[in-house]
Order: sequence, then structure tokens, then C-alpha cells
Amino acid sequence: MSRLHVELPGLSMKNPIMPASGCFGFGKEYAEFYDLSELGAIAIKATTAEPRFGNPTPRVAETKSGMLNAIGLQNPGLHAVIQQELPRLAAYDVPILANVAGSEMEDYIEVAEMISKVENVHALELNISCPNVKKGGIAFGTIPEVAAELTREVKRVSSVPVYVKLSPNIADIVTMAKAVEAAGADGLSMINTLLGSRIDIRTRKPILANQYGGLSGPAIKPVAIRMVHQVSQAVDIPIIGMGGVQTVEDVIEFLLAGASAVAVGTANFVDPMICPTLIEQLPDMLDELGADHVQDLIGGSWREACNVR
Amino acid sequence: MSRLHVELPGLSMKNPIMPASGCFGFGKEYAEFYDLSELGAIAIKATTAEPRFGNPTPRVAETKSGMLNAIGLQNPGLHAVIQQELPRLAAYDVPILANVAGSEMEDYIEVAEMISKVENVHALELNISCPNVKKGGIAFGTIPEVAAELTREVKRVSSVPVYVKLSPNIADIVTMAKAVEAAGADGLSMINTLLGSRIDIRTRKPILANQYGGLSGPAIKPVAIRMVHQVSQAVDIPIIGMGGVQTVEDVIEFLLAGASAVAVGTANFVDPMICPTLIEQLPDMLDELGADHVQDLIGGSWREACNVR
Amino acid sequence: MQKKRGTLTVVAQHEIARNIFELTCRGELVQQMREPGQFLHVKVDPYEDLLLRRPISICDVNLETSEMKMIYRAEGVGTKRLSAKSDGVEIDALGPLGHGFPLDAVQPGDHALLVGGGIGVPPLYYLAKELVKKGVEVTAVLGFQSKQDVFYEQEFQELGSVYVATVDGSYGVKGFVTDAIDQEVAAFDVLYACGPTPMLASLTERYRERKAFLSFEERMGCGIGACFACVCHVESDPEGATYRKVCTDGPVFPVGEVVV
Amino acid sequence: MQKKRGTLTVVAQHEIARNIFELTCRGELVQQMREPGQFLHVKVDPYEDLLLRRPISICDVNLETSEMKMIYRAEGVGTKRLSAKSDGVEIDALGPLGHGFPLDAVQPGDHALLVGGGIGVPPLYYLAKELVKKGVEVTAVLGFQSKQDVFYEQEFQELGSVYVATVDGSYGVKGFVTDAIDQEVAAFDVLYACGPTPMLASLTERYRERKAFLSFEERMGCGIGACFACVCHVESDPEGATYRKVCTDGPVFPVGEVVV
Ligand SMILES: Cc1cc2nc3c(=O)[nH]c(=O)nc-3n(C[C@H](O)[C@H](O)[C@H](O)COP(=O)(O)OP(=O)(O)OC[C@H]3O[C@@H](n4cnc5c(N)ncnc54)[C@H](O)[C@@H]3O)c2cc1C
Ligand SMILES: Cc1cc2nc3c(=O)[nH]c(=O)nc-3n(C[C@H](O)[C@H](O)[C@H](O)COP(=O)(O)OP(=O)(O)OC[C@H]3O[C@@H](n4cnc5c(N)ncnc54)[C@H](O)[C@@H]3O)c2cc1C
Ligand SMILES: Cc1cc2nc3c(=O)[nH]c(=O)nc-3n(C[C@H](O)[C@H](O)[C@H](O)COP(=O)(O)O)c2cc1C
Ligand SMILES: Cc1cc2nc3c(=O)[nH]c(=O)nc-3n(C[C@H](O)[C@H](O)[C@H](O)COP(=O)(O)O)c2cc1C
Ligand code: FES
Ligand code: FES
Repeated sequence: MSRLHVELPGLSMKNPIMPASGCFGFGKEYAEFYDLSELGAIAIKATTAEPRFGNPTPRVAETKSGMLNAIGLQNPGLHAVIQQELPRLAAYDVPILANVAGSEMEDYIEVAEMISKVENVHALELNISCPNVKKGGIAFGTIPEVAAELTREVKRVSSVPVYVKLSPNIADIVTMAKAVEAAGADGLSMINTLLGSRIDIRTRKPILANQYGGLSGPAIKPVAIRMVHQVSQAVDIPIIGMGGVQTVEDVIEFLLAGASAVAVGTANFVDPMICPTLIEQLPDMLDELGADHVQDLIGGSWREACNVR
Repeated sequence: MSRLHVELPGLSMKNPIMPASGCFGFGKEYAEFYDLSELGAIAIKATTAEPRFGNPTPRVAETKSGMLNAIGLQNPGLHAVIQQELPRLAAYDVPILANVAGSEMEDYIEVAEMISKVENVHALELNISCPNVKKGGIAFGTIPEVAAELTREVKRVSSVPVYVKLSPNIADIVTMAKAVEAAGADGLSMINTLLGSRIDIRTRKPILANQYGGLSGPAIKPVAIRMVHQVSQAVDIPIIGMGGVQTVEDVIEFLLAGASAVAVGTANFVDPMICPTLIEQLPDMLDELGADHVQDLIGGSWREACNVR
Repeated sequence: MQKKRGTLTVVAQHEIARNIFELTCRGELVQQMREPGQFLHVKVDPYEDLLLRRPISICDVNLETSEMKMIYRAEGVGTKRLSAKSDGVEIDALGPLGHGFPLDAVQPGDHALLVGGGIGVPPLYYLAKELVKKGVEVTAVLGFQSKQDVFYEQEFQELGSVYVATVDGSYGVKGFVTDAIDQEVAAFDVLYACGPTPMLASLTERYRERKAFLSFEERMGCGIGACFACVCHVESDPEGATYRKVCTDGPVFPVGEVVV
Repeated sequence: MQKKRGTLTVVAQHEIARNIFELTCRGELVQQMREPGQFLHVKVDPYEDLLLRRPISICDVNLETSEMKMIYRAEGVGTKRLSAKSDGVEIDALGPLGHGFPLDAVQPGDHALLVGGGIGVPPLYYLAKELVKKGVEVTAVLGFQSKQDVFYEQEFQELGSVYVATVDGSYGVKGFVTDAIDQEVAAFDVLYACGPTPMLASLTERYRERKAFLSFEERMGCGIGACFACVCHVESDPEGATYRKVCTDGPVFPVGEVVV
């Protein structure tokens, strides 16, 4: 077994690196830069039952060491994803994590049931940051009971393991993580974006047409590291860590915090080659840190045995 | 009345700029750089009933466009603040906002009652981000009912207006803001720091001795702007906005978002002259934006009349 | 897999009008810049506070010297930093990206009208050169705010007729490019334009039935089609889920294809 | 109000040992650098991704030319960026900050022992020069990891006797500075030291009763006493609320004053 290999529920990964959902489309664009089979896994763009155009533009704004996005879950809909996007990805030797979104419990269930049956979908990632229309727009991801119920329902219909993608916009991430673990989640993805805004001082209006958007990039890494560190010590399911990863040192930091794999989001926009570059740099980094295997680092910031060597 | 003057409960400010609590000590150090009377107000370091040493070091860590701190509310205690620090500040023509902290309701009440009686204390700022020892370490600032109760109790004993300083580490900042407003808060300060962490990949340990710390600086500005934008539309009390202010454009962004005054924290460490520099730059910026008065900008991103001009 | 990312070395940088900079760079990547109207996605510097790349049009290309030019307005923090780069500095660029102006829409002997507004002028220059090379007659109508903002009038003059409009009337025709077209331009076979949205909107209204190609701007994330930041509606389904991406389907679209 | 912030212009920068850089700067601020052992709080560059300043000791000062030297190890991201600065670049510095080594603790004719470990060596150089100027005899014991890390041996030799220790024994005495002291140094009137915490701890243990001054390191925010980042306990109240700030009360403390 290679020193980079990690084994997560449903995802047998050559290495711990995957692009994060929404930051890699369905892979087509990046396939022009490198062979997608090099990746540990791919998290595809959020899929909803129906096609969605998403929010009006501008949809992105830059912030210091970060960016805001309010794409609004634009995607071609479940049918097109199954018919067109997933078959194209089947050409690569890489497990797929299908990000599932919706505005009602039923939407999630429909998408989860159907998409989990596709041969090259190896796991689902429930995007619980979406506002629940029926519950007055409150995000599924802010109330542990609601998130747990959603997890349970999706687990019931899914043919593959289910990861729940946690939103950082809450006071107590540990309670949330435990609730979805208890509801049957096979793993966690964290973190999604922090809710933010920027105002254009000349137009006096928010830059984003949607007013608010999700903050990602290096700016949020400390929040992500803190949450992974807290949650990994409180749950028994693996964590896909993300938020601001740009360098191989960032990857190590997430592993030490307690992530079993690491997703790279915004950095793909800055450097389309970032994922293969990080994968290439990992072995030397392991040597430098005196680690035989990526797995020796997981949770190393709090696991005693790990710190001793 | 000067174009920079703003009038807030208890704080008659020559200009909308004040240093943020904990980032300015009790002013002594900055008095070596400029005349403190130039400032709109001063938020002094959190004061607790007893002297506190705070957390072990390292207490700060750098993050991309931000920093983490876990000072742990080090301060000389109520008595020394009243005897030594406040009298020294009385020499300046500047209103003082006294930041009050504690780990029990009674601590807050004691400090609030005593410190609010000091002549040159013009308002209190309740730091509700502190963990409540009796309630199992849950921060006062994460549960609206608890924050409201604290606000009510402090209002009861305070001789001056009370600002409540909100923590951003919650899902629903608007509910929190409304709860403390209903409990009698005269104003809001927002935001305090986001909880974060960094791990040293060589030692494999969190850089901060305390493991977690508060994230401040430009990295968090989008979160602060979003929260000020949301809350200012939902409450009728004024907001002192803060989080990542470094430039005069940032000041304007906070005003447009809905802040009535702006506090500058971390930037003082980078540039000790930042506050007077911003104050000096404001009039030209108003000219450039075609604004007669700072007050014309407050809430300009959502107040219709303001956008028309 | 064609290489789409490279390092460009600054060869020269000049302020050619008020806040308008002409940046000349050299690098291997230039060999791929064969389609006028494409753009580069530029990382202003290696520092991470300005996280995103900036889209800047390719203004001129010299395949023999492997040199290319960009022209940009130093307005925001990124373009201001870019304007401080001096000779020898290396710039990380992604591109050439997107679909440019279709050259096969004109025949030798045809008359092409090129309409540029402000910072939309640059991509038209490389286009003009390629059109002239092909034997197409070129007329350029360039609009600016004021006399101090005018640039590249001379350069376009070497390739065909040029009419300048300024909003304040301090130079050329007073008013917008459309005023200059009305006063100066008789006929044309194809229209190519790049400029601010109101300009594109009025050109769309006027020339919807003509052979016309417009270059659009939108805030971008990736620049390569992956993030869905730069999406616009199409006229045939203005409220629906059909879309075009400015970064990959555009920035140049036939008139009437996308909602301005 | 004495001005404590200024711009220093890079005059020269050299790598003088493995990853060790000597940076020479010129500026008005230098005129205030009269106390060996003080430090500058340096903003590595104007970009905001590296938000905080870096504390770097003043290593040498030439009041006539208004030039000063810093020596630092390029290890983290900030010092690496600093090492790329070339002549003419301007650096924003706060300082001189803190309390340095007390020169009045020695009399002409006294013998001072200066003990430096690795990147703790630099501030001792300016100290050595000032001591020699005062007529004090100087012996320097400098500790490094390995031969490739040794720097400034020659410079100290011009001022007095020098003994070098390397941990791996590849140069000088094998072992720590304390081994070199044991082997080479007979007596001294006052000890001045700067280096890693374990070194300061063992010097404290040995020389607690002597006249000794140690320079401490702590992560800093403001560097001027306002943020309480750099606080340490005092030996007389090791668990209590009494404290010293490394940035303003230190970085140099009499032995036994603060908890190592
Ligand atoms: C296809 C295309 C081609 C372009 N060609 C040119 C050109 O040749 N010359 C030129 O001067 N400008 C051109 N622009 C506009 C140019 O991209 C912006 O002026 C530039 O990004 C502003 O960056 P800044 O850092 O100065 O501003 P900031 O406001 O600091 O930028 C912050 C963020 O907003 C984005 N942004 C701000 N304004 C615009 C804008 N108008 N369009 C797109 N993104 C924006 C930036 O890219 C960045 O991500 C082009 C835009 C597009 C989409
Ligand atoms: C009073 C004083 C004097 C110093 N003098 C020198 C000197 O003359 N030469 C020299 O090479 N080094 C000196 N140091 C250490 C120097 O400050 C650090 O090596 C430097 O800050 C590391 O910055 P970085 O960006 O390379 O590392 P990073 O790890 O990227 O720095 C991140 C943050 O941590 C801080 N930090 C990291 N390591 C240290 C450290 N050891 N001490 C304090 N802060 C740290 C940085 O200042 C920055 O805020 C001194 C430290 C102090 C407190
Ligand atoms: C443009 C953009 C689109 C995103 N879309 C999705 C999405 O569809 N589903 C999802 O779960 N997360 C989405 N995210 C969040 C990312 O997957 C990731 O959690 C977050 O950006 C933090 O990682 P980063 O800092 O590396 O970008 C999106 C992020 C960005 C920047
Ligand atoms: C070192 C440090 C100490 C702080 N101490 C306090 C404090 O004692 N009380 C308080 O309410 N906020 C404290 N804060 C929070 C700031 O007042 C401010 O809310 C926050 O840092 C965001 O602003 P900034 O990004 O401008 O720093 C502290 C912040 C820092 C960086
Ligand atoms: S900019 Fe990312 S899809 Fe166009
Ligand atoms: S670094 Fe701020 S008090 Fe010492």
C-alpha cells in the first residue's frame, strides 16, 4: 500500500487529496490540465433534483485572502448529471463523492436515492447548508435535530456511504457532528463556507447581487482547523477536512488536526494544477516530517502516540 | 457640528473611530505615538473583578490576513483599573467605553456597577464571549436568553449606557441582537473574534498554548460586514462595527453596512498610528463619495434615501 | 493537454493615458495567443491577500518576438499593484482563455466596424491587425470619458479610419460611440465591439439584426468554466436554466445571444 | 513623543551562513538605536497576507552612516520573504523597542562574558562593540548546530576572545555553549546572553547568583506593550498575576527575574 493511500467509507483513495464540491465543476475543465485519475477522489458540484440557474451576477467578490461566492447551486439537475456528467467521469480511475443539495427534505431524498445508484458514485456528501424553504429559510445545517433527520432519511435510501458536510456558521459544531453521527452518517466534510458580505463603497451596494455569500479561501483556514480539531476528538467517523488549503503544509495541518482526507476548493481557481501539485509534494513532506505514511499524521495534534515519534 | 461627529448613547464622538477593546491596552502605549484626544472614543481592555494573568504563552499566532489571540483577558483587575488606568485617561478629552468581562453573572454585575460610576467612563461594553464557568463553559454570547439576562442585570446596576459586544460564533446573530436590545441594551458592538486554531506542523501541536484563539484582522471583515448589515436592519439601537478595519475604505464599508461608529483592533499592532491616520483621511474620503457628513453614510447600503444621492 | 498556464516576463510598462497602463510581456505562452478577443487570467503577484486572478484582454501579440501587450486601467487594488511591476518581473498568467472575435465572419474586401468603449478598446487592436492582414477594411470608433483618457488613436489610425468620441466633448465627437457612428460611419459588413454594459446594450438594440459580435465582462472566479461565477442568461430563455459562461463560451458572443 | 516608526532602506543583504542573512539598512531611525539588545518590529512587506510584524534584534549600528544591521534565519514565510529584498527596497520598522543589555552593569576593566546561541548571537555583537568602547574586556561564547551555521566568529574575534561550540562537533567545542564555557572560560564579572530557551534555562541555573542578563523571546503582537501577547511570569510570583512584558520590560531581564 502506498504511503499516501487512505481508506474512507466508500472512498478508496490513492492519496488524501480531492477537489472540493463546487470548485471543480464536474471535472471537465480540469481534465484539460491533468489526468483526473491522479486525484484521491472528486467531489462533484452540488446536484439538485431540477436544473438550477442559480443567483444573479455578480456572484463572486474578493476579500483579503479569501473570496465570497453566491453561485446559488447552479447545476444542470439530477437527470443531466446522471446522463452526461457522471458517465464522462467514469473514464477515470477515481472515486466520486456526489454532493447533494435541495430546499426540501424530499429533494435531498430524491437526488440521494437516484444518484447513489450510479456505478461510479462511491459516496454522497450532503450539503446541509442550503436554506430549507418549508422551514422558513432556516438552513438544515444550523439545527442538529433537523440535520440528523435529514441524514437518517438520506441514509435510508442511499446505496453508498453518506458524508454530511457541516456548515461553520453555528455556535456548537461538536453537537452538530455528534447528532449526524448518531443519525448514521458515515463521515463528515467540513467546513463549508462562512457567511459574509462586501459592500462596494462607490455604488453603496453589496458587491454580490445576492448580498451575502460564502467566504472561502485561506482566510477561513483557522476556523476550519479549529472545528476539525474539536470534532475529530468527539466522533468516531472520518472527516474530510477543507477550508483554505493552498499548500502542502496546509494539507498536513488538516491531517494533524484530525482530518483523514483533505479537499481543496478555492485554490483550484488560482492554480488549476494545485491538486496534482500537492499530491506530488506530499511524499517529500512526509520525509521531512519523519512520517512513513499519511495515516501516521491523522489526528497527530491530539493523539498521544502520534506526537511521541 | 463637524462632518465627522457622531452621537451615540453615552459617547459623544468627534469622529467615528475608536480603538477596539484589548487592542489598545489602557491607552498608555499609544499615547507615546499621538494625542489620545484625537480619537472618537477609546474602548479599554476587558476588566474583570480580580486581576488575571490570562493564558500561558504563546498567546498569538499569525494566519493569512489575520491573527489568532488567546490572551485570556489578562488585566490588573477592577480596583487597579479604577485607581490607576482610568485616572490617567481622564487627562484626555475622549469618552471611554469600558469593556466588562467575567465568568459569572455576579462578576459582570460587580464590575459594571463599580466601573460605570467612574467619572470618565461614558459607557460599558459587555464582553459576552466569555465562557460561563457555572454553565459548563458555554459562552454567554451563544444563547440569546442568557445574553439577555446578563444585559438586563447589568443595565439594572450601570450608571451609563450599556453596549453588548456580540460574538460571531453563532448561527443567528439577528435573534441574539434583538434579544439583547429587548433586554435594554443601548447599543451593540460587533463583531468579536471568530474561534480558530493553527497547528505547527513540526511540533504537531496547536501554536497557541490554549489550543484555540480568537481570529481577528482583515480575514474576518466579510463576516463582520454581513452581520452588521443584517443586524442594523433588524434593531433600532446603534452599532459600533469592527472586524478587520485597516483602511479608510474599510471604515466606509462598515458605515454603509449600518455601523454608526467603527472600532479598529488588530490594525493597531501593525500600525500604531492607524487611528489618527484614518481620522485624517475621512474628510477627503467623504468628499470623494459626495457625502457631507459621516452620518449620511450610516446604513447607506440598505437605506433607500441614502443610495439615491 | 495544451499548456494554458505560463510565466510572462515584463518587458515594458508605460502609463499611456490617465491611469491607463500598457504592459508588454514576453513568454512562451504568447505563441498560443492567436485569436483576438481572448483574455489572460492574471495573478497580480504571488501574495495571497489578493487571492483571485484578474481577467485582462490580450491587446496585441507579436509571435516573432513572443511578446504581447495588455492595456488596463489601474483602478482597484490589483491593477494598481500590477502597474508597479517593472522590467524583469515575472507574472503568472492563465490563458489564452475564452472565445474571441470570429475572423471567419468577414471576407477580404469587407468593411468591419470596431467599436470600443474605454477599457474595452484594447482587444480590438489585435483584432484590427488580424483583419487588416486578411484584407478587411477597418473603421474604429473609440469612446472615452475625456481627452485625458484617450489612448491608441494613433495605433488604430495606422490600420484604418478612426473616430473618437468623448463624453465631455473635450476631444473628437461629443457624446457616446453611437453618436460618433451616426455622424461618421456610413456602412459596414460586420460589427465587433467591446465596452461597458450600457454601450453593449445600445449596440444590441441598434444592430440586433446585423452581423455583430460583442465582448462581455463579468466578475470571474476560475476563468476556465468550472466555478459558474460568470454565467449569463440567453435571450431565448431569459429566465430559465439555460446559460452561457463568459469565460469559456465568451467573452465574445454574437449579438442577441446572451442577455445584456 | 519620540518617533518610533520609520522607513529603512536596504543597502545590502548577504547569506552569511546556511539560511542566515545579514541585512544592512539605512534610515533616520538608526539615530535612535543606541542601546544594544533592543529590537525592531519589522513589517516584512506591505502585503496583508502576512499581517503581523516580526521582531528582529538590532545587531550592529553605525551612527555616522545611519546604517544598521540585522541578522536573521530565513525559516518561516516572513523571514523568507525578507531574505528576497534587494538594495533600495524600503522596509517599515517600528523601534528601537524594549530594554536592552544594561551597559552600566560593568566598569571599564571588567570582564564580560557574552553567550549567544544560534540566532541569539546577533544582538550581542552591538553589545560587544559598546563594551569594548567602554574599556570592558569581552569574551564571546557562540553556540551553533553545525559548522555550516556558524557566523560572526571573525567579527567577534576583532573585539575579544571567541569560543565556538557546535552541537554536532563539526567545529569548535563539541556540545553546547555551557560545555565551551566549562572548557574555555575562567572567570567573568558579568554575563550577557541571548539564545534559545533551554540555553537560558541552563544559564539561569548556573549563574542565578551572578550578575547576569538574559534576553528572552516570545511571540508578539504589538511589540509596544499594548496587547499582552508576550507576557511572562516572574520568579517571585510564578503562578500569580504579576508579569513582565518581553516587548517593553524586556527582552533583556536580570537573571532570576522572570520564569524561563
Ligand atoms: C474578459 C474580460 C476582459 C477584460 N479585459 C480588460 C482589459 O483589457 N483592460 C482592463 O483594464 N480591464 C479589463 N477587464 C476588467 C478587469 O478584469 C478589472 O478591471 C480588474 O479585474 C479589476 O481588478 P482590481 O484588482 O483593480 O479591482 P478590485 O475591485 O480590487 O478587484 C476585486 C475583484 O473583483 C474583480 N473585478 C473588479 N472589477 C471587475 C470588472 N470590471 N470585471 C471583472 N472583474 C472585476 C477582480 O477581478 C477581482 O477579483 C476585463 C474583464 C473581463 C471579464
Ligand atoms: C525580541 C526578539 C528578537 C529577535 N531577534 C531575532 C534576530 O535577531 N534574528 C532572528 O533570526 N530571529 C530573531 N527573533 C525571532 C524572530 O522574530 C522569528 O524568527 C520570526 O518572527 C519568524 O518569522 P517568520 O515569518 O519567518 O516565521 P513564521 O512562523 O511564518 O511566523 C509567524 C508568526 O509567528 C511569529 N514567530 C515565529 N517564530 C517566532 C519566534 N521564534 N519568536 C517570536 N515570534 C515568532 C512571527 O513573528 C509571526 O508573527 C527574535 C524574536 C524576538 C521576540
Ligand atoms: C465557488 C464555490 C462554489 C461552491 N459550491 C459548493 C457546492 O455546490 N456544494 C458544497 O457543498 N460546497 C460548495 N462550496 C464550498 C466548498 O466545497 C468548500 O467547502 C469551501 O469553499 C471551503 O474550502 P476552500 O477554502 O478550499 O474553498 C463552494 C465553494 C466555492 C468557492
Ligand atoms: C489581542 C486581542 C485582544 C482582545 N481583547 C479583547 C477584550 O479584552 N475584550 C473584547 O471585547 N474584545 C477583545 N478583542 C476583540 C477586539 O476588540 C475586536 O472585536 C476583534 O479583534 C475584531 O476586530 P479587528 O479585526 O479589528 O481586530 C481582542 C482582540 C485582540 C486581537
Ligand atoms: S469564471 Fe469560473 S466559470 Fe467562468
Ligand atoms: S507584544 Fe504586545 S504586549 Fe508585548
